[in-house]
Amino acid sequence: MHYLTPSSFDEAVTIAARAQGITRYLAGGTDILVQLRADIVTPDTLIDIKHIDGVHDITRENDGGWRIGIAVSGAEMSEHAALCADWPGVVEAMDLVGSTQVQGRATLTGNLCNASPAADSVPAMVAAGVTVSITGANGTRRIAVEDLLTGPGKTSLQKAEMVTAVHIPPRGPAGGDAYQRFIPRTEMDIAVVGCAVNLTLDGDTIKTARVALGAVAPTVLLVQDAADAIIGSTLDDAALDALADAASAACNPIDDKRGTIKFRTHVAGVLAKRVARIAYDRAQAAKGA
Amino acid sequence: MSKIHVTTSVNGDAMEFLCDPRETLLDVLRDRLNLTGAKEGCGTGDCGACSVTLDGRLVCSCLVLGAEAEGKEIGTIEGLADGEALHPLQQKFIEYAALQCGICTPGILVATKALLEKNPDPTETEVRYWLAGNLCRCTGYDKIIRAVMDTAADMRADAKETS
Amino acid sequence: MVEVNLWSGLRALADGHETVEVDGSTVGEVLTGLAAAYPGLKDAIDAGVSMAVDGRIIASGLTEPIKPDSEVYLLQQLKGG
Amino acid sequence: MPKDDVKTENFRFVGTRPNRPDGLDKVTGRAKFGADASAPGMLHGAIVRSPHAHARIISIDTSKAEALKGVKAVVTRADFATDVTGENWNVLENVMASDTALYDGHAVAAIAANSALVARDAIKLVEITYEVLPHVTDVDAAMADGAPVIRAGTADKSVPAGLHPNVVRYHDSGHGDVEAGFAEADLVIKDHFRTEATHQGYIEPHACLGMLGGDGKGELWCTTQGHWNVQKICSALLGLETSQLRVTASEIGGGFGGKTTVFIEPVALALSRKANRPVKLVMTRSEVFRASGPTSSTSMDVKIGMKKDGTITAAEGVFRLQGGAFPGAPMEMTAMCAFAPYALKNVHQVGYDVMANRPKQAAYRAPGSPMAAFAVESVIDELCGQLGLDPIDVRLKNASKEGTKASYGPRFGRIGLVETLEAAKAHPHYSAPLKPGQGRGISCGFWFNFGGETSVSLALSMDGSVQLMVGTPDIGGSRASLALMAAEELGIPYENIRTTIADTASLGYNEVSHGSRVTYASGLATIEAARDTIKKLCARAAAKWGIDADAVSWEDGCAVPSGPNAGDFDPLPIAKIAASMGRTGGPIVGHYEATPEGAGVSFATHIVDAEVDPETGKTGIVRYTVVQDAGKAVHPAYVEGQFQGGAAQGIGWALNEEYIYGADGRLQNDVFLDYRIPVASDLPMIDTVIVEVPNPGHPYGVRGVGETSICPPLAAVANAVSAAAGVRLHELPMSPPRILEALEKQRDG
Repeated sequence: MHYLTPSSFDEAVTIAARAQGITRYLAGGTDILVQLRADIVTPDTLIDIKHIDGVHDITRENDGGWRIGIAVSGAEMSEHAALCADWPGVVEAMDLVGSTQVQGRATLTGNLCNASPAADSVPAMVAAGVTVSITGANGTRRIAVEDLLTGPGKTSLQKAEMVTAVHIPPRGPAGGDAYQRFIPRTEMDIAVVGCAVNLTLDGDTIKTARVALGAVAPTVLLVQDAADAIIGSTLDDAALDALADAASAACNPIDDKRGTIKFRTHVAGVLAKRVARIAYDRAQAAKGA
Repeated sequence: MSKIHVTTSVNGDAMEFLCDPRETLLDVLRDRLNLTGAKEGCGTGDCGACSVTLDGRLVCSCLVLGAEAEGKEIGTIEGLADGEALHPLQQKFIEYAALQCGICTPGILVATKALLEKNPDPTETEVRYWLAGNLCRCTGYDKIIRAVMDTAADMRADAKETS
Repeated sequence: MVEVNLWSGLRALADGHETVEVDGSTVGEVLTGLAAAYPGLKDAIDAGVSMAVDGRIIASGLTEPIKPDSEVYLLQQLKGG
Repeated sequence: MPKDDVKTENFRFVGTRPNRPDGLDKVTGRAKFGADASAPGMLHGAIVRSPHAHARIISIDTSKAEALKGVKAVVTRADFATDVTGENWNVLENVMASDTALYDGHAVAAIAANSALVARDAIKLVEITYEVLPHVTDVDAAMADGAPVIRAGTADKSVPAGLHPNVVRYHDSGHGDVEAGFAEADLVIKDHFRTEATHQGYIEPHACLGMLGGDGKGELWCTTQGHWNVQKICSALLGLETSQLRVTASEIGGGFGGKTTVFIEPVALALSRKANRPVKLVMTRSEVFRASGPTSSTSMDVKIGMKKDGTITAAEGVFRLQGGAFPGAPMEMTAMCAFAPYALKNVHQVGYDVMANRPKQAAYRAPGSPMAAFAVESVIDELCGQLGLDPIDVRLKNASKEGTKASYGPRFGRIGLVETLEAAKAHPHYSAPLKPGQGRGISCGFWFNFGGETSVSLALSMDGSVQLMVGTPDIGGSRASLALMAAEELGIPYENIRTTIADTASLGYNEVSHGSRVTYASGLATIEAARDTIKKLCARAAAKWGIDADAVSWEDGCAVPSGPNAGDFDPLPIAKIAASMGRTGGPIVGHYEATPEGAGVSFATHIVDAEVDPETGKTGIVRYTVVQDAGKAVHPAYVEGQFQGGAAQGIGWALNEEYIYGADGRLQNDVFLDYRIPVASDLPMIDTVIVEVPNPGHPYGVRGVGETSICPPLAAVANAVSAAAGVRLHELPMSPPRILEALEKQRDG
């Protein structure tokens, strides 16, 4: 395994373009090193991106949104007050990934590109409308997070392409987002079900909404029916029940060592209601502030 | 496979070593730098027995490559005490029987030292969630949590006195 | 004579008796007496048995005294975790 | 030991809470565990393991592996002794397969190389041709007609005719007439229960460093609960004379019964002999789960009859345990512990030891007993609920006492079950108000205790300080409690005594640290060794004073003239006698070797409050109280530690821990990510109450406490979940999907 430390995105992409066999980019390493040790994936070329300028920075973009460097750890996000104020759902989703120790290393980009259907940060990013900058042999492009994921462990990145930044849109007024997951313990488990809701209010009525589900399909799902169930409502019980039904209906889960199809389908609806309430309350608070 | 030359600092001492690209920081600490205080309980970042600090940040040394230690400042259990003077957490863990077999103790001490530096007055819940990645199978955690909370109180009292 | 209660697995080896009368004043003597009276028991005894004498469990000792009126039970060997 | 010899009060040191002697090393990272040792010229070992649930080994081709630069030795079954029989054969067959790989992870070959990475790469180059065979992993399926036969002809004479060859041992005991008893009952409940296999979960994987020469002499450093046992088995498996192999026990990073046997130690020694260099072998966590010794999975039926007033009229249990691809599932312990807490006129229990394609079970803290308690205490709780009776009162009404004829035969001696029940009833927890959605459950638990071979030596240093050498690895803080007992006898401060775990070349034979025996047996031997030392000290004083040795007594660390010579001389402190011992007859060493036979059983009652989220089936533990009889708590902090640790393991077993096998018979959760032991944020503080009903079989009344604490939690949590959610779960773990399903079934009628 060749370990390389490029000092620019161009250098990184050039290395990747030339590399033979399996190539992996190393940010936090909390997935890659587990797969290496368990002989699941032993990269031939490992490109450590942590020496590239700007990868450790959280910066406010001029449209009011946020640019998250690809080596920013979950711990650094949780300690960034202004980011937490704008997007508590995205930050709490990333914060749930692994232990305190894992939080010291794991990154949004790593969690995203590992492309686990149960990744915690991804539903929250999808709900928030996050986009990512990608650079490769033939130039750079920017796509929505949900368009990056194509299946378990698979992304739409072409050979030698890499994500260079994560962009969270501006929060905008009267907005709130939230994420919860179901795990049998209180920590340290992989999500059996994950649900994120991001919404904005017009008075007490929900104006816009995005609902995303994790661990209930080969990729994270953006569930339009679920959003429609609450748009235009004041999140009354009828709207919540419709939300739950829509969330469960969108599920296409599997039976595995962590949960059954029936369980995941039911709990997706339960979480959707709980998370929507939290997002709604946060939006109300933001409206008031 | 040619080895990588790494220059780093462990507990304030400059150190150099050669390691295979696949060797983790934990392998290096234990097999090359003879610091066997960090323990391997799982090798997959699930048990926390290998906890160290990397530039002050609490991490699992089994989830960091030796090569990634280049130019970093690493803190291990061996660096907690100041000569003979134990860190207050080390002293309290002995007094409170907050350990039995002791395999998880180095990781928990490194983790709780990092906690108290960040949050000198944690609640029980905050201590428990901070330590969720440090598995202990002997104690049921009770005496560990009490030792951490009481050490925090002592350190706050001392800080008030000296300030 | 000492009355020894056998557990079911051994009864099949002692012509189906639940209890067996044996001569002996120590655990060891009683065990050798049992094996002599019912050779089928020898393998089980050699593989290791415990004995309860008047409520006290003798895991493996042979020298413990046994009174003629003692309540004696043969038990499968005690191990632990 | 007659009762009046038992000291029960005015202790000076016993009962205090000094710091443990190994504390400083453990908090500074200096303590040396199994994987912390290394040696000049050391190689690293790695083991090739079968990926199949059941497969015949057709051929093993190691040529590619041996060609890899840095590989120094390869071993297969051919490198071990062939004249091995009985349980040693089972152990050897498990340490390395002969012609059949019996479970996923079964060792087939091993390699030593000059680095861990090279060894790990090399095992991937070993080409093994398998013929995959049908497999079975479930205990009921393994007993059913047509199930694949693991190894024909293994059943012993106890097994009735007509049962499947996988049933290899049988137990049947009890007394009275259960059918008559059931007829008398106002209510009879019969339920079926299942528990999945769980692992001890010690955080330190198995690790050793072995050196074996062609001259048959060997050194072995390993993490173990019993190094004499390791010496005995390794010698048999490698064709050595036992005394030629010296085994040293490292600090042990948790064992709980799982380190009472051998898995990798013989392999390291075999590789070392072949390479003529030391070999270090350390299991990965995945190997620990796949190929060490989890406890049995069970399928149980329990039937209990009860009168309206709570009297149990009859109790019957059938306990089927699978112990992996070898005989040895602790089914007789399950059967004997099931109804032990209750004085019953009519009781009958049956046990089956069943083989399946799983790793060879090893003891896990009171092996067999927690499963029995889960089944029995759940049925009793159900009876109490339906008859509207208080669960503690019903248990008090039926509780075993001194003289009770135990369900497994003999009469109980002095026991403390009633005292634990009364203490639990009086505890504020039992009457504290509950919030909506919360439920309270209680359960009793029982485990034996036993002596086992024990050797202790106690040597004086010239300054009068004392070296206490024992042979029982310290798995629960025993170095402190043994030093306390020595201090109590010698009348010198605890700090003047250093307890060391001697290696197999430095002390007489010692049984493994298991069966909660250490504080009892090594404690008794320490007291006797100290008394032996005191006799020798008094003789030296007598000679110095020219008086009869019988006229010298020992008080507060000094020889004192007594009887006719009382007051004739000033007390002679131990340091003075020790300083001149070289010139008054030689070094002074006290020792004691025995197999103590007076162990006393330990009962417990646990109270737990749980809350269940009805929408997701998730259970939270809100409050937990352990009440257990310790006979005499020598070091209360470590007794509390055993109570809390056992409760935490029991909670994990009840809610989340299980071995998950796929249809292919392969283990699916061989990492801590999916083998879910409790984390710090899962648990509340665990309150403890130490009851002390002295055990007449120990000079200070000590009972072994290490294991009973894991017996009640499975049932106590199940009863609390039942009270909180209103549904009775009969299968462990009570995972959220299972609780949700039970709630739905109940709602839909």
